[in-house]
Amino acid sequence: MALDKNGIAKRIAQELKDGWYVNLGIGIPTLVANYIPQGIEVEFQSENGILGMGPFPFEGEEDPDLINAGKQTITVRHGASFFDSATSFAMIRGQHVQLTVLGAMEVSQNGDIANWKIPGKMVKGMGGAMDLVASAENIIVAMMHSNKAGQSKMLKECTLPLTGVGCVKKVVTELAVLEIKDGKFHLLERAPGVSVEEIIAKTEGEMVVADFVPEMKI
Amino acid sequence: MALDKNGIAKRIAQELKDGWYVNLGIGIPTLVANYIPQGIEVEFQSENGILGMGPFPFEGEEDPDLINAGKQTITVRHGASFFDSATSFAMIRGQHVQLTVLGAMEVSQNGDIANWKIPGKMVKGMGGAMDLVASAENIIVAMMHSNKAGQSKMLKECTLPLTGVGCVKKVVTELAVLEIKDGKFHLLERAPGVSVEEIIAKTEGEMVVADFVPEMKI
Amino acid sequence: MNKVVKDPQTALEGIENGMTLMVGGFGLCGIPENSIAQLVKMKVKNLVCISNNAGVDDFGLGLLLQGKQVRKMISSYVGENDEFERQMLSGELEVDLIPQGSLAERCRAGGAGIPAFFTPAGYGTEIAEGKEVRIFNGKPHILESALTADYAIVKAWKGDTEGNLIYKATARNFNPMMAMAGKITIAEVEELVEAGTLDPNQIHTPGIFVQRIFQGQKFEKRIEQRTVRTKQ
Amino acid sequence: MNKVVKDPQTALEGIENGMTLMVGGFGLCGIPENSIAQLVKMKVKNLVCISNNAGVDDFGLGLLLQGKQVRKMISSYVGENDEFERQMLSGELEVDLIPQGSLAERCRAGGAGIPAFFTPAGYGTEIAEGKEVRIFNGKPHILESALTADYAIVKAWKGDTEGNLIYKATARNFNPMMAMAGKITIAEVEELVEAGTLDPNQIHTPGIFVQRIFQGQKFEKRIEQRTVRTKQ
Repeated sequence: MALDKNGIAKRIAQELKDGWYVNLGIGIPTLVANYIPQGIEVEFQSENGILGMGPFPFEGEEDPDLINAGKQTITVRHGASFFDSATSFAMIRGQHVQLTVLGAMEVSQNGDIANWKIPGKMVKGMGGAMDLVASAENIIVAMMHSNKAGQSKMLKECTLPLTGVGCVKKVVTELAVLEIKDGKFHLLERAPGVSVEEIIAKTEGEMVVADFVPEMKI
Repeated sequence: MALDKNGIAKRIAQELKDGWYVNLGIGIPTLVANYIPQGIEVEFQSENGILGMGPFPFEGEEDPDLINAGKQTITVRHGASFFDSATSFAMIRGQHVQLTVLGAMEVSQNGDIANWKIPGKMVKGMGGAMDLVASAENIIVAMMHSNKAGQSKMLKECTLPLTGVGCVKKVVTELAVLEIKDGKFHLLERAPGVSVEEIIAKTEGEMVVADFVPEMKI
Repeated sequence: MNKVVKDPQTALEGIENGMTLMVGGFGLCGIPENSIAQLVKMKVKNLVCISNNAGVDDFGLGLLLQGKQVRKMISSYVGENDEFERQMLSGELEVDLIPQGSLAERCRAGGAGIPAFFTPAGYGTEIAEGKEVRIFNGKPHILESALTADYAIVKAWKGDTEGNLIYKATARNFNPMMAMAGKITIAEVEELVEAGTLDPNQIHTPGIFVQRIFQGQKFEKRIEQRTVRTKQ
Repeated sequence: MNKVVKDPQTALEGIENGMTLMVGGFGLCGIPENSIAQLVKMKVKNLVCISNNAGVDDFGLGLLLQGKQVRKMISSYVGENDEFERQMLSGELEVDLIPQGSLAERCRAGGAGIPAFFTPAGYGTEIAEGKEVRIFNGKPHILESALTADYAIVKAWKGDTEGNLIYKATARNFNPMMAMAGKITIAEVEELVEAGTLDPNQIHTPGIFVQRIFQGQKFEKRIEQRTVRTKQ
């Protein structure tokens, strides 16, 4: 059975390592914070200028001066710090953030990502996405395997304007975990009950499939 | 009569304008702070990371964590701020500091300055001088007109390794105030009792001298 | 060195049609509300606004868009604004989108006398079109140039009479770099104190970057995405 | 994310002969005294030290020079040190002199993922030899590259268990940029507190830049130029 958004987030959370600083994009990536494995400590960076983000505030305790990059009211944990946008992207560009998780409209088999612009539609801007994907050593894309029209988002080549080139290392969808290396998708895991055939059918790009593809452990 | 070091500093202090941020080099320039004209307020920046430097501390009140770029113990005035070296030179390079006063070994008629290195002698380094001279809109050199061997330091061309090119706007020596423009020294004022002839004799570079050269008012 | 002016009207004197303004803030967080209201009153037109976002329809820079005062926006993200979309699609409004980190760094560079720098952000995308590409450590980078503005308008939490500023939490965002990059920088603050009151060690923006400062009358501080959890 | 180590010995584990170290401080102000003492004990050799100054004969980095542990100094000003002069003139010690602002900016660039930037400092001087020159706004600039280090060793006033740092007065100087530019950054602090004790708004170096932190046993804080005035 395909995962829901929380399932995708849960699976991505398994990638977290103790001591990592992590930047979570808007949407599914944000949910990752809810599933930090026991026994490890990670710290969340938000590119508007905060390290050590905590959960949403209790009602009545919102502080308009304290938001995340999604403009949501948040809180801070012990040991948090605030800084300006230049310092924030110094952290990102300087590869001090160990993992970036973000959404995408398309990913190609050589790791290109498109997630900011659909020609002919209103363009809202790339925000920090281009800096994040160009800088992070370790990028995981969290997205659905296909778009609303049913077309694969896992492509030979992106058709939409790119956000970054050759930067995505891993993709987690409702169907599968895929690694990108040597210009191909590599199927690492499939969602519980999802068949390899379904994943192949829904993946337009070239994909390497081993004889045995384990089920995700969620 | 030629000025002494304090006289040079006093004359330079007359160039200060209300509201200016000023960086003073080591030596004669430091003395300028003692002669701020009445009725104006200036703020001193030291490139090791302080705005709003005050006088030396009273004995017993020295703070080893509070020094100027000459490594001297200092104090701060109301409204001071501390910052890191990158921010400090952002102020300098970004031309937020309105005036830089520094010493020199040689100045040329097109505004080149040499003040950091004598070939064959121990080189101590340029410190912040190259950033200061390359950045400041307004640079005044405070120095003696001749070196210890009696040779003019006001040259057609510098003979020593340069600190900066075409950057000096004004020179104040024990003998004269000179402006540099259009590739020549322009004699603006002479020290009280010093003759134009003496200044001409001690200036190797080309110098424009008006019919009447007023005496400095110290 | 007293930089205090009495009100936004005095603070914004000199801003004219066609000028380039940097405006601090991220979303509606840390925006100079009082100055924006004054810009609306002044009816200055044809502005080029450098700001990470463009506000919402009825708040923040959205108010300037409503009055058709902006000719061009230089931003990283401009959603949440219908009027913006209408003007952009009709061609009334020019929009230059810049990766957020490059925007921040370009403002800092403008203030720091760094005319250009290399960054990996945007390589291989349309952002890189026409820009020099150079490989460092095996990785392609593009050359980005500094941004400056005729006026930078920033918002701080506390400020003193010499223009020293302290921001609060994530309301800091773009304000410090923009303060550096304005030819004239105007700061509106929630609390204006005498010089000597703030700890010199805790200043975020040293007064050298600020030319005029005033205490805002009122701060609405609208929240864009109110998210809460319920007490168990 | 506890980064506390118990002593300088543990903090400096992994530093080996031939490595590049950044060492914070300006003159003797804000230098990591305890770590320098430990480097002396470790007898690591052939170090490349990036530090604005080289200490004095018997304190600061001068101690490493005494033990002939340094192969190369990258600094802006290296006076006040006889042993330094002797080693430099005899050719034992390589010295790379860099304008102070460029040194600071190159460290920041190294930490910020900016591989190179243009600056006017040094144009037309021997510093510019072999460097690309480009004119911006009618003014020539030279291209300078980022600096990084295997280890950066910084000194702060207060620090917490997550590595957040606050510096005191002008002891801040190069420490924040070097903290950014070290592959591994070690902070020694005068006062080490629990995470949550320091105000998140007042952190100078966010903990993300610091990998190890310890409280120094003792700080001599020697004054290089004691200047005083007398009470009237």
